[in-house]
Amino acid sequence: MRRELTLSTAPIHEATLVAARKMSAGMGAAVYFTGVVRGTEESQTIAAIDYETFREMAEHQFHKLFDEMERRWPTIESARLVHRLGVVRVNEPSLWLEIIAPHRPEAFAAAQWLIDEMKRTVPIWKRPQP
Amino acid sequence: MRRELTLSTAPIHEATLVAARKMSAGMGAAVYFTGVVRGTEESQTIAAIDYETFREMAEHQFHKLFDEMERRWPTIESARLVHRLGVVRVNEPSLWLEIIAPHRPEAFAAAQWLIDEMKRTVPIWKRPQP
Amino acid sequence: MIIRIQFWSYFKDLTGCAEATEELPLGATIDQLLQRLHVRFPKLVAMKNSTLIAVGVEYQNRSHVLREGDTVSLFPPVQGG
Amino acid sequence: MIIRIQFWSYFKDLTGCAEATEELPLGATIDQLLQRLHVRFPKLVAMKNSTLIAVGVEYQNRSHVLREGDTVSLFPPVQGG
Repeated sequence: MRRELTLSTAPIHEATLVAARKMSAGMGAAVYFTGVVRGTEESQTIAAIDYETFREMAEHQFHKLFDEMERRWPTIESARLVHRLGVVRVNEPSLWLEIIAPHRPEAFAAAQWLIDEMKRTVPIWKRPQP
Repeated sequence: MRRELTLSTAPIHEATLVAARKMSAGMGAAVYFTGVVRGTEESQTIAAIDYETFREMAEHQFHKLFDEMERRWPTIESARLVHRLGVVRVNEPSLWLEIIAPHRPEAFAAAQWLIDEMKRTVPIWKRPQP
Repeated sequence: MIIRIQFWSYFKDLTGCAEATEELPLGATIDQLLQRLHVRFPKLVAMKNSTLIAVGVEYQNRSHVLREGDTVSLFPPVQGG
Repeated sequence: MIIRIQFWSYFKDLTGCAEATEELPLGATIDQLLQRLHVRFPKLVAMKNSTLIAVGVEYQNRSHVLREGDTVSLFPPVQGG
């Protein structure tokens, strides 16, 4: 499984990422998730979220998740994940994910699984900014 | 729920579609699915698929599905769906879908539901081209 | 009454045409229409159990009563995506 | 042995620092380290049940035995996405 992980303070340019997709002839499904900063956090109006990470551990934990994903869904060809760090304003993406697989079900299942697991184990934290 | 349906022989430009996204401050999740023509159909190598539709009925059936989606997931802000018609070559997208919602679970659930239902009720047919 | 019939996908290949008409008695059902069409286009018979039927833009089952001016569409299982 | 400790997210606010060191007897566990830290940084006590602990880049539980040169990270539940 091809994997590409980016943890960066740079804005996420989804159109550029999508345009750079590589997909072999056996693949039929690309599932994307874009997580966007919402205007409220626990019913408080916010302007932005400041994301902090313990980078070395986050990278290690993401790669463990990619390894596990490969075991669970061996047909997946590629996973690309971008998580933005630092201050991300409301309405801007903080997370972008692409899963490429031969068919829909495993692409959707893996995408949801990866986000759920990331939220459980990858050391990234949010600080809402008023 | 905002809805946008395109059934067209024009190539699907995902990057342009993504760049045109509209999302209000309460929305946190955008789920995308891109269905791409695979190089094999029932274990035969193919070069393309020719998609035919009964357009008037397809549009009606899609709008019934959007209505039902709105009932099932009332928080969804927007659904955009593009299905390409005519000859679509291997590795080109034939289907593109965007669901925008406040949170991940309903966006993923609705995206999968819509594709499943489309494959059951919307009159579009494939003819593999050798 | 005159009923217009549309064939879609490979049903056009099986019948050799995209459209046809049938004259049926008032109150005839889709089932009666299908019996006529199976005589006229015998290759449709093998598809009997997988044929989908719409009147206008809505799916209907075989007991549905047709009306003057209806357009009936016959087609194989759909396969979008 | 000297153990280096890193605090992350609002644990830095609670302790007032991003890093600290503790000298512990050979064979000491994470639990023993936590007891020391709870005395030194009492605001961490309230977070006791939700504190996540890593040694290096791997999660470890409280019975894990520490070794010279280990870096222990303490942080609240993660919230990526």
